[in-house]
Amino acid sequence: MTDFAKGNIGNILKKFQSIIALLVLCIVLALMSDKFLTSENMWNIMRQISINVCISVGMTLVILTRGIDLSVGSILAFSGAVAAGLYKSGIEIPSMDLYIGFTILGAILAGFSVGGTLGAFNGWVITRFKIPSFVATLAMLTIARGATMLWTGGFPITGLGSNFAFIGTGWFLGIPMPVWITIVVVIIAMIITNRTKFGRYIYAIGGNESAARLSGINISKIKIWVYTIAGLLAAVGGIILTSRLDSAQPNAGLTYELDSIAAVVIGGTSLSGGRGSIIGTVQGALIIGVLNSGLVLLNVSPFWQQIIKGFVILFAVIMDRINHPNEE
Amino acid sequence: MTDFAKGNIGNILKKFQSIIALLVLCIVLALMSDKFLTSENMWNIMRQISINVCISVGMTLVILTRGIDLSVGSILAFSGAVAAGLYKSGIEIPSMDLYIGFTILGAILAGFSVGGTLGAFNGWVITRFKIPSFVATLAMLTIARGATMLWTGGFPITGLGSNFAFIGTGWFLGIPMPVWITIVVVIIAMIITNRTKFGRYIYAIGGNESAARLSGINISKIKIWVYTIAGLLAAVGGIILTSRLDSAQPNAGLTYELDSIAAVVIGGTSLSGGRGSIIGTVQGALIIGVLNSGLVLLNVSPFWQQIIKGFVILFAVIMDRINHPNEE
Amino acid sequence: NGNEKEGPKRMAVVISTLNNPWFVVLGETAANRARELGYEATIFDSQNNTAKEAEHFENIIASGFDAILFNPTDAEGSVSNVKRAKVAGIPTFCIDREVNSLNGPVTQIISDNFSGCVELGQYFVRELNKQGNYVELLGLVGDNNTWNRSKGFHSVVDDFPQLKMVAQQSADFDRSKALEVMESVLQANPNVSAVFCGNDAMAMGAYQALVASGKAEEVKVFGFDGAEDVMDAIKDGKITATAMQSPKLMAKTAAEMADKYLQGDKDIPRKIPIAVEIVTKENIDEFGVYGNGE
Amino acid sequence: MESSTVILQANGITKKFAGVTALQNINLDVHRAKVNVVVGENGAGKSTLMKILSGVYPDYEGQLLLEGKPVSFQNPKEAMEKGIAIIHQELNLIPYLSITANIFLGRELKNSLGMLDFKKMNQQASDLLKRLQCNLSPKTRVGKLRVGEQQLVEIAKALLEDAQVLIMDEPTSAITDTEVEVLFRIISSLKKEGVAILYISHKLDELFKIADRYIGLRDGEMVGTIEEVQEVNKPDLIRLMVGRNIENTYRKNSSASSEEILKVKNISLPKDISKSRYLVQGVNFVLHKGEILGIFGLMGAGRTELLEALFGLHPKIIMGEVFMNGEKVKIKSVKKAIEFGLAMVPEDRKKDGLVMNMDIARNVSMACIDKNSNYGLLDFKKERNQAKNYIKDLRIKATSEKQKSKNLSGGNQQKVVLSKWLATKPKVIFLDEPTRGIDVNAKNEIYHLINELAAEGMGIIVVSSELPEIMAISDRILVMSNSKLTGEFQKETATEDNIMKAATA
Ligand SMILES: Nc1ncnc2c1ncn2[C@@H]1O[C@H](COP(=O)(O)OP(=O)(O)OP(=O)(O)O)[C@@H](O)[C@H]1O
Ligand SMILES: Nc1ncnc2c1ncn2[C@@H]1O[C@H](COP(=O)(O)OP(=O)(O)OP(=O)(O)O)[C@@H](O)[C@H]1O
Ligand SMILES: [Mg+2]
Ligand SMILES: [Mg+2]
Repeated sequence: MTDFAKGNIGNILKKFQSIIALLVLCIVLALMSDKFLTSENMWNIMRQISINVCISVGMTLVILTRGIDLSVGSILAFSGAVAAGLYKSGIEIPSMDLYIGFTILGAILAGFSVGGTLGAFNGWVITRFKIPSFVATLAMLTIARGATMLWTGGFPITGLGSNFAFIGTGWFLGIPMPVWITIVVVIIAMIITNRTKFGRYIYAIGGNESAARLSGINISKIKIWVYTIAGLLAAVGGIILTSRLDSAQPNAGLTYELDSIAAVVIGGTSLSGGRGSIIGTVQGALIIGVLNSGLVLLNVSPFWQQIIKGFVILFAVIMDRINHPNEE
Repeated sequence: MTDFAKGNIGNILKKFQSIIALLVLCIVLALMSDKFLTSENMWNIMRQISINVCISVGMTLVILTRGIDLSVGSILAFSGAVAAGLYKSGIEIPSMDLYIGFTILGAILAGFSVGGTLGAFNGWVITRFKIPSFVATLAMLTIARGATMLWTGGFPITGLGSNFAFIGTGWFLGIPMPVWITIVVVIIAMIITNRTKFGRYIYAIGGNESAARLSGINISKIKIWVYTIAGLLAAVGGIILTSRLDSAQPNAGLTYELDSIAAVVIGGTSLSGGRGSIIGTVQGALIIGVLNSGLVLLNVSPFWQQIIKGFVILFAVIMDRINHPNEE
Repeated sequence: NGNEKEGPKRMAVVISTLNNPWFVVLGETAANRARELGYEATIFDSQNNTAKEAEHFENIIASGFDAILFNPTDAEGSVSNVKRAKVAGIPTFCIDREVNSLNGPVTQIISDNFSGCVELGQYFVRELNKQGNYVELLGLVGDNNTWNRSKGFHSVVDDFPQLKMVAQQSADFDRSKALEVMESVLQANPNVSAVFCGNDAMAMGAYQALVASGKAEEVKVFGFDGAEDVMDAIKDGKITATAMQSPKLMAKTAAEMADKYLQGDKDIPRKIPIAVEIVTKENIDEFGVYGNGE
Repeated sequence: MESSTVILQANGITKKFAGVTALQNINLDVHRAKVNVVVGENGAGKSTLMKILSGVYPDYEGQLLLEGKPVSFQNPKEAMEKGIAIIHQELNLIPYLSITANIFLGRELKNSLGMLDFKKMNQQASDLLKRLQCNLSPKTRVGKLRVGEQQLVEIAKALLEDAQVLIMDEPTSAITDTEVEVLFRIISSLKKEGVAILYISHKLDELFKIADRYIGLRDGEMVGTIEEVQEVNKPDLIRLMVGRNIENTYRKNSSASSEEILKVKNISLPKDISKSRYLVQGVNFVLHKGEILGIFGLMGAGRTELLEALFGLHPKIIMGEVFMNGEKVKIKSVKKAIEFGLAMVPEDRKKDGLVMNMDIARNVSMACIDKNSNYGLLDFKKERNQAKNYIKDLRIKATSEKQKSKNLSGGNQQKVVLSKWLATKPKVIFLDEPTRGIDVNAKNEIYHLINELAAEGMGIIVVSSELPEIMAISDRILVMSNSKLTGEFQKETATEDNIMKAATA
């Protein structure tokens, strides 16, 4: 009886731990700065985390399968640059004086397919040669960055015009576009993870791969799809970023993989796979976003910001541990 | 019989795979550039990899216990900055008009103790709260970097004088000092891993932690030591770097953790713990170093260099996989 | 030394980072000019990392280049590299940034960040006529250029008590970081009248944040570099001013000096300062992107 | 007419692993509506053969015929679709998923929207559990279950789809006798439906209850089948497996002295900080020099926890006093326990016993590494000789002391674990389920060993869920039931039913 009750409290804590952390953080900030709780600031934070959330959703799937994807930042940069480049200057093949122009949609789809392809390549290497995702995606991190530099020649691709800018800066029904995109991504991801075979298999592979294999699950297929989705969502982030900045920066997305992993882990997803949730990741990203903008609002010195962020990550993960004591 | 023979060839391949890769690489480069096989260039490569080797030795121990240490780069920067700062300006406490000056040795020891302490903190957090090393050291990556910025105020600490410079630039018995230091580190590490109880326990923990625990091994103690050593060796790297540049750079060691992990993995150490060797790591570092200087000698564009490096990492790990097919 | 070897002579172009278009221009102009003058040219990316730079120097010395066109990462940290090259008999020609060694490099073609920002600061003060709240966006806090610029700026602006700096944040020389930081800063400080940015990428980011919050009109943005999109923005009166360092001019000069030196003409001034010019809507037409010297 | 009785046929199956030949030209018939029992020593190749029949190993020499038609499965799913289901020797469950999710893994039911149909699946799952007379909620996370309960879930998995061939590789190694009874009832009902059962177990007594025919494997080769099961008795089976008679070395005369070597006073182990529930509660007992003390109990009685607690694995929460040779000792860690002369062969050798990637020699010296080092440096020669000796003494089947532990069969792995602990020269040794999943021959060797050790004056505690075993080898028997001691019997006074009474008290 008491046990049952205790169990309940435990569960509540587990379910809402990151929300609680989030609330605490918000209250503290609201007390320290009257500018924090303005609707405008809230929208800013939302808009700012939208990219991280998109990436982190993909990262969550990868980590649920007990993998990791270090290449998201570079893939983001490359697919953003490709989309921008194609939209601005199309493809020219002087030799056969051929010119292919791209509409916004065409350019965006091209960007997506770049992201998806690189992600699929990650998945293929990892499953085909059974090498650790850490290494495969580490290699891709370098490769995709180099590719971006080649494609852009090291120069930002700018001047994409207002239509393209709408994706990143426009509003629709009183909500910023990036937030809309993110909401859609999150909802789809939640349905996939909780309600479909595919999602179920992701958890199964992360929980016990050999058992999953013995149940006839095609591990490689699932994993390749997961990394493809991760690449795809990195591309989505890349498009949003490019459009927000009205410019594709060659060094866009540097170290985004770390922010993203931080969001996933703070959200209570276990790096040893099989345990975690999309909604948790969203909360994790929110915590980071709120922290970032809060530290700036309070005009904390850039030096201290890093230190504080580090300790917040530690604190969040230790809380998770305390609520899941005997899980790996 | 054939089986036996096959087994043998397999073993030979396994033992020497990275050496073979290394030789192939060297031969190719020697054929493509007459400047490659000069003794001067060889010493350059040695000197250049020395820092990565120091760090990677520590990283190897960590990875053997199934962990990872992302904070080495930041710890390197911080301990280097502390040593440089103390050596140059000592500690002043105006309030009680006290001034403590530091000899070179004193400053260096201070740097070591900083590195060791941060490493120990990593180990403590990881074992005490049972949180993934990835997250704990990710937090430390940010924290130590922030601390470096605070300590240096964002400015390089320079003008340390020729005595200090000797560590990084001097020669002794026809061999550069950094190479001497690295050789010592590597030899000690090899003895520890192959011939001591401590080393055996490291492999045991990586191989099967709960079995190790039931054998009376104090997991936490060993792990804390391992991370302490990793921090210490990062500090060694920091001192060498500072002395080579005659300047402690606030952003020294950025992304060194990735180079180091690459070296370890290319050297055939398994990220899932329990399998690997110091000597392998040295070879891994050599491969990377040779590649770096080779690409320059062949006058490859910086953008292409990244792409090529990425593929080399992939290739090396795939080779390792092919030689250890059924190991995790 | 490699002077007797057959084939064309080779120049190494060592650039502090290629992560920023301004330096890409610097590097590529230098390399191209060298090629026009009949040399082989290779670009090295130090990735803002003095250690990497040291490695490049060692490799350059080992593979026997004939001259180094050098954009240092750090005034102090790079000295040892220059000296090593000199010992190996390879002349170094510094571009854009100084190294603290008079006899190390053959010459230093420099546009001083500090003095550049002093001028910019003076213009800044005039534009704001000596009063108002302003925000400063710093570059990478580990990069000493960040601080040279910041110090130069403050050395002027801090003499005017009515000019209040309400926020000083870092945006890592990065456009998107600047956008996000500026968005948040504007929340805390709705009434600012100017933003001083450590480079043009950040200026563009800050400007976009202002546009998003409808403050683009009343807030003046100041950049540093003279990058393409900022030049256009100044034309359209979106951004108030930037400091033009003429990387192309510096790069060309360096390559030509090196050529001259290798031809045997050794009389070259130790320092060739290239003026940093303030680019505003008024004088914009006198400048090409990244300065003149086409 | 053949095809009518023979449903599955294996012709000339040969399977090699790196180095080892696990199976050599096996010809096997599986009969409809019968329990086809496969017997063989550890490492005989039983599991390997089953894995081939069920599509786990797609690469092998030879041919499989299902109802006369040649088949070859690329993965377990294909076998399942052809109606061949398997319960594996090792548990294969996803700890973080619910019982339902595990049962339906790979065979999920979808609703009209293509989404998972939780309602329907939970319904079917709970029906299955009922059929197994197991009253767990199908929504429970599998990680929360005990070994025994997890094995029930494995069985439920295999029963989900009505297979025509059902392979059971040691399904009863961890479940209680009552659960075994239920399983057998299900098996016989399946038989009536014409299902062919392939059954593997090292518990010979239960084989007599259900076997319809015996198939003998030895060192990867067929050594014949027995069709008439009525007159088969234990020696026959053993001959079939081992190729010779082995006399049961059951405990004849006790070597127990009166000298107390270990004494525990009122040991308790709370389940969590709030001492509301206990895993072990108020346990008192003494162990004499040279005595074999059996601890019997049903699964989940708390025996493992008791041993773990004594062995210093829960130093923070353990309560009570421990005396060794009369003096009070505080066992703060496993290290201390070993120094005091305790040793423990754990229940789960794969998880807690061995570092599978390490060779035998290293595993053996793991707990006594100081003995094998001088001046702080390891002495490999010493280490290898030590291992060689144990391989000889315990008749470990291995190519050499350098063989990796993961390539040994269950029984031989268990012997390596034993060696590891004997190498620490303990005064008292705890054996938790020492013969779980071990063949008669190895069993007897281990019994024999236990006797010798006792004779040498070692104090021995054996935890086992097999009543006959306990009764056969112990001088004295303690019985635990939900975390308390509920009975103590001298060898003479112990009978099956008074022990069972205590165990279910
Ligand atoms: N993955 C593997 N790699 C190498 N050898 C293996 C592998 N799996 C099994 N073997 C070897 O094949 C032989 C048969 O193993 P198997 O598990 O089939 O025996 P078993 O009859 O099931 O034993 P037990 O009764 O202990 O389960 C053993 O000698 C074992 O060492
Ligand atoms: N993973 C677990 N989670 C929660 N409780 C557990 C777990 N494993 C065991 N228990 C509880 O601990 C007690 C002892 O379980 P355990 O299986 O160790 O007993 P046991 O007597 O050793 O049984 P056996 O050794 O035969 O498996 C039981 O009350 C059981 O409910
Ligand atoms: Mg078996
Ligand atoms: Mg037990």
